[in-house]
Amino acid sequence: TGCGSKNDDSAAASTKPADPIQLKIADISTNPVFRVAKTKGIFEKYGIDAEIVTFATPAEGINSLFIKQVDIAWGADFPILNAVSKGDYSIIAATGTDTDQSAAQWKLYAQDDIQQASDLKGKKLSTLRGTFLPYLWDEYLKASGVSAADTEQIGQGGFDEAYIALKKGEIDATWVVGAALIEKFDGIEGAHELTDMSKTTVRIGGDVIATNDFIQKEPEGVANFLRALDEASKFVSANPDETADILFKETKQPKDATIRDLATNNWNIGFSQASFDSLSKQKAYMLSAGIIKDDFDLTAKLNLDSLKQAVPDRVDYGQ
Amino acid sequence: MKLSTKSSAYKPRAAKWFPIVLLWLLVLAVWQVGAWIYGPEVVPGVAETWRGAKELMEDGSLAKDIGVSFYRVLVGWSLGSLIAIPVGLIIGRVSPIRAIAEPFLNFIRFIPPIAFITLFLVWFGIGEQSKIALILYATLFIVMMNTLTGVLALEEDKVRSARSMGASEWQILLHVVIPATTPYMFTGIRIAMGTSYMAIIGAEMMAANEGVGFLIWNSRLFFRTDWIFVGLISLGLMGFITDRAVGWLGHKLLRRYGVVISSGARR
Amino acid sequence: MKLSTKSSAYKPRAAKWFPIVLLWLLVLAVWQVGAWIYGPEVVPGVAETWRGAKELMEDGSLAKDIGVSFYRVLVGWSLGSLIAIPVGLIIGRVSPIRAIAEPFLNFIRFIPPIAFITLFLVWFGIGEQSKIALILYATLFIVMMNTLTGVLALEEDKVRSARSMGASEWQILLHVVIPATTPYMFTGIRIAMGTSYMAIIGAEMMAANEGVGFLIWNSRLFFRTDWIFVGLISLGLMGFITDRAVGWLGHKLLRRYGVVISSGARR
Amino acid sequence: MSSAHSASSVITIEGLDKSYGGPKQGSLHYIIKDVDLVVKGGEFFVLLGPSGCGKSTLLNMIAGFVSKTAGQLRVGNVEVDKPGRDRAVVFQQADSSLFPWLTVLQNVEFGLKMKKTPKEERRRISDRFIRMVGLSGHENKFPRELSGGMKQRVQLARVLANDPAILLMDEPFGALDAMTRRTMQKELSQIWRETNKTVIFVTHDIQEAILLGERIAVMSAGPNSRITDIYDVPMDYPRDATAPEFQALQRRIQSHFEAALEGGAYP
Amino acid sequence: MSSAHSASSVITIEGLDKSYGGPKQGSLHYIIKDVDLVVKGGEFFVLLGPSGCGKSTLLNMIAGFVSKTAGQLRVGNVEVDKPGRDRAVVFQQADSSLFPWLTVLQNVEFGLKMKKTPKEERRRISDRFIRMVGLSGHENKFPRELSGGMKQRVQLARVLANDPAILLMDEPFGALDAMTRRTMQKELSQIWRETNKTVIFVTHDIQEAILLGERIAVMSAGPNSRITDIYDVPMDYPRDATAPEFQALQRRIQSHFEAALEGGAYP
Ligand SMILES: Nc1ncnc2c1ncn2[C@@H]1O[C@H](COP(=O)(O)OP(=O)(O)OP(=O)(O)O)[C@@H](O)[C@H]1O
Ligand SMILES: Nc1ncnc2c1ncn2[C@@H]1O[C@H](COP(=O)(O)OP(=O)(O)OP(=O)(O)O)[C@@H](O)[C@H]1O
Ligand SMILES: [Mg+2]
Ligand SMILES: [Mg+2]
Repeated sequence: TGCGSKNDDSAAASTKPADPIQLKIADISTNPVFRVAKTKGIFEKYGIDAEIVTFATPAEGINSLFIKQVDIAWGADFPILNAVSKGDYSIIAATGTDTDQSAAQWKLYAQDDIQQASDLKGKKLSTLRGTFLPYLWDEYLKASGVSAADTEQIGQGGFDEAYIALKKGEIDATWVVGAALIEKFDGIEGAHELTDMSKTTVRIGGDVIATNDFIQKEPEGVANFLRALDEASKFVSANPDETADILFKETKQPKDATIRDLATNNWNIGFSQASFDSLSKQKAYMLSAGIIKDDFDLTAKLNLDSLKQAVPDRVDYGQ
Repeated sequence: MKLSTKSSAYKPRAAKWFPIVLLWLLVLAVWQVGAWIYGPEVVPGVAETWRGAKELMEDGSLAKDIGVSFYRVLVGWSLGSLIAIPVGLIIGRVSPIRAIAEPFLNFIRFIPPIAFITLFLVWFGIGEQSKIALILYATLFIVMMNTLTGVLALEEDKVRSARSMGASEWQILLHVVIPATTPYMFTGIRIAMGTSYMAIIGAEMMAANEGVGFLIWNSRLFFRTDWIFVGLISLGLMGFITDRAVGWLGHKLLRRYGVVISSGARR
Repeated sequence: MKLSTKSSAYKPRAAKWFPIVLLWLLVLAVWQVGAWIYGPEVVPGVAETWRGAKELMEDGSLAKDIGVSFYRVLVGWSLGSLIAIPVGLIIGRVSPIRAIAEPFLNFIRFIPPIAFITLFLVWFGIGEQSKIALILYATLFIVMMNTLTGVLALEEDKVRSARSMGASEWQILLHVVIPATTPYMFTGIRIAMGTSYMAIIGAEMMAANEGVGFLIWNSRLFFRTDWIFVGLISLGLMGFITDRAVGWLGHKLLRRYGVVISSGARR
Repeated sequence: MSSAHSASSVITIEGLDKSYGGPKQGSLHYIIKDVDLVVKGGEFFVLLGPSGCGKSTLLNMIAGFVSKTAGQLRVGNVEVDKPGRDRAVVFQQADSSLFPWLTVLQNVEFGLKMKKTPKEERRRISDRFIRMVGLSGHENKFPRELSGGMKQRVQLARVLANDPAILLMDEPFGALDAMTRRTMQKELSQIWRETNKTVIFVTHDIQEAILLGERIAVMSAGPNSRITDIYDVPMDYPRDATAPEFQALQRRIQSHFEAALEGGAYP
Repeated sequence: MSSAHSASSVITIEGLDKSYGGPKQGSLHYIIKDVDLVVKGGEFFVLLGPSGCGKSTLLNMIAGFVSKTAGQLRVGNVEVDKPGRDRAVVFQQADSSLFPWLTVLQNVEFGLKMKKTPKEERRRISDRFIRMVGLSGHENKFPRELSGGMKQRVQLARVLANDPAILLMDEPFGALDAMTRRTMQKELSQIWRETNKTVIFVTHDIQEAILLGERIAVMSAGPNSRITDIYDVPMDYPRDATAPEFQALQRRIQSHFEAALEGGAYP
């Protein structure tokens, strides 16, 4: 809808409005996309005056939508579904991280006496509160013929807790992501990598979410924002070293960790049928687990018009 | 501005309770107005909160959470006090140890308990122990510093008279220093009880599946503000009630040592 | 056990400093042993921590974090004290208000500051204000309760003598109540300074890009335990130094009101 | 003995009752019951009585600090209902009534400052009374730097500086050691003769009463305490405690008390 | 007047010096310098002197609480270097030396309990001395429920129960009101005559000194305070303060002091 000059990525400058639009984005410190877009002037180029607000977790950032402190947030399917179930927010894009490659970055570490999934029966499994991990366990165990009820799930507050607990033998298995962490977990004696998530049916998508108010007020701005994200992602892929420098400077993320994590951390803005399936499968799980109280129509919570303007070739859902 | 003249004027019971009831109605009103202004996702109203509480009460999870947190606070706080008192006594009575320990205490007591989460996980594991240890830590320095202050405030005349009546150093510790320091220890213990409720929030940020702190953190993740409010009100009530109970107990059992009921000005 | 007899015996300077230096060497040794036992991922050693600190110092980020946290603590604590003192005075002097306010204060002071994070974000936004407000809140009740205690401890004789010398109620407040309550206010302010350093960890859990609290939380994400230690030590040092500075200032400026330097037994 | 009877400093008491219970309670417990008394202007009037009989209560009613339950109490022609500049009070405990944050000079100037007397005049008046009580050279000391006797001198100078018609003194020398006490008695007597104030002086020291008073009222032990006898002391000032007539009167009052006390403490 | 001279209760002081600075500092500031004194067994010896001259310091050295700087101090044939059961101390401030958490009986029993005297005997001895000081019927009260005079009686009974050879009393009646003081003086004198102890009694009340003492030592004002005169009091007990020889001696000592004080406080 809307504006004359579109469909031309290279003509971005011509879409630049006279007045930059103000935008507050909820982010976490390990995500390179927004920071690169900001520090490399990509947002500016698309007429966006962005302020990045750092939260401890994506879930916290999404929560700040509720209290009207940010306009845009992102996160994994899980907290995103929780958010759209509650308020007037729409998913404007998927981050394209639901690939096998990035799923492979999620590793399952287990004590040495656990050599296959069926060994997990009666064991203590770590989950992080407020994340998709309970769902992942559920799917993984189901696929291996183990009932989730036969295991004990321990809710933890962070991966550092899981590390210590695994090292001390207080838990038997945990999922981990991120190069810095995987390196640490590899060093634990008596525990080993059992599998990774690419061998399960679960792919976690990430999504970008915005308030309906903002989408209605600035449809063109949203499109430009998505264009900027796409350009930033491309820059990140092309310049891993510089990205690592930027992240170290801004958030102190160790450089080697950034580079190794780019496979999972970098985005490929779009929205595919797979993205939709992932969302609806998790929604079903959340409904059955009582995390979402009232069912809702997922399609009504998608607003992909701007995305179709920005990267038409990468929206294959609903076509 | 009419100022009080501290007269011990007689007041009927009803007149005493009336302003308190009025206050609570006022607080509820302000709260409800806040809910209307900000909307229930941000500030759940009185009715929403009550519904949330009922929901949590129906499946018994609120009672369980309160029970679990209360147990953790009680154990951590008791253990902390039990450790702090003898240590405080020793630091107070033995000057070379005091010279060594005081600067260290004055440094470490500014490091928030929450900061020790990782370390405590390492030492005490993800079970009850690490949570209790965090509460214990939050209690420890307060009781220790108060005991120390009490020992240093002990009148030399008391020690001298005991000594000239033939009391040994050990007898002096047992029969003079400890009873004379009791009100200070008690103040410390009571202040620490308040701090324990602050620390439980941090303790239950760590691997926890239940407890009021867990309720609050977990509800935050799903933005169940009504449950957050239920958790907060539970904490306030638990704190208030145990503080009063401890004060009352102290007054009953330790009156001879000069412990008085007060509303605990310091925390 | 050789007990001290509180003799004011003469001690040369070197003898006074020796045990303190010894203590710190001991602490460092224990720390290093801990590092060897648990491995550097869990307990970074002295050298690792120092390297981590140097890393953070080189690009100036440690100085910036300390500066930012210090600024937040200072502003929140000053504002909190400024609000708490007049409110405490009014509650203390006007009995009807006291009857209403006291039970409420005794309930709310058990609710940890950290629990108000969401509400403060709503009210004050994600910028500096909400962080400062959290510190302010952590300060408020402590200073208020101490001021209140001071007002209630004021000897009636002082008020009576001022009144019979013709002082108006306002003059009594200004020239008798406030100066007489100053040591209590000061104790409250000083205790609150300590609590502010506890609260900064919570405040910087919220949308923060800098500050010692942010450093600690962020380092947790990257598993940089050495930086966590740097953060903790910075907090301890900041607390220790400002506590001493406040104590010293109080002693210099408020000595006539009976404020003394002490190591601040209560917090 | 100058006694210029000024009408405005006559104290007239008729049928005065005092009960602390408040008039609403059923059975009244009177501290003071049915006291009649006229104190002449310029008179040195001593109130003598056993501990707890209600001397302070009576004095506080005259001062306007405590309200009467029934009867009349007039100063001049005005019914007393609140403290006033015409009636100055010297308290027994200098520590609780002096302002420790003010120097001697500032304490003495306090009343004048409240009245907004210009600075030079304030200074002049204060100097005069500081000299009168023998504290010249100590103007800039703080109360804590003074001995007990010196502190009572400050209290005396402080009230005299306000030029009250009536001095109400509640065992002002009760806390002093014997030697200081004797000096202070002499000086007070001399100041009274110089300044021509009406003085009501409460004590339970018979010798002090006779040394100072023109008339001595003896109160019975409470409850329902009354003034049972009034002794005239027809001796010139300064009085000699070793004079036979002094000793005779002392023995008379002593035996009055000993008759009242049934069986002393020691057999 | 019984004075069975027991050799073990003779106090011999030769060339005694006391400085609080410690022997390592350059220029020594002596509180007490070159005191020679022999107190006979069973004697009632009074130490009289202006405030701050070092009376308490001397007494505390005899008690063994404070170490001497130079000279000799023997009780019997034993050099004093620590407190002992043979020397009991009655302090000026009953509040700071009695144990407020013990009843009167328990306070009196304290020394016997430390010595592990069997219960019945403890009770028998305590009863005897409680009766002697006139506190029968008050056994189960706590110190805070007693008047100042009664508290001093408890102190007296408490030390007497340990049957010391020497009683060291540091202005024991200094904080009492005049009437109570006189009663206590009479009683102490009688108890001394009954029990045959050596008493060293510190005061700065001349009348008290003469009422009680067999000999009165006068100390000069510090620093370098010494015993300048020793007055014999050749009067029978109980003494009459109105007797001419009493008054003569009082005047003599008084003029001794007045000569020493150059210019009193009041002109
Ligand atoms: N505010 C009060 N409320 C209730 N009772 C009081 C109050 N003040 C004094 N009393 C009681 O009134 C009686 C007389 O007290 P008051 O202080 O007047 O005696 P006093 O003659 O001055 O004694 P003292 O010589 O010990 O100073 C006492 O029994 C006391 O307990
Ligand atoms: N622990 C101490 N350290 C240093 N100086 C002291 C100490 N105790 C007492 N003094 C000093 O020694 C001197 C004598 O004090 P002491 O208490 O013996 O006097 P005193 O004769 O008992 O006086 P008072 O009649 O006031 O009780 C004083 O100048 C005092 O300041
Ligand atoms: Mg009185
Ligand atoms: Mg003394």
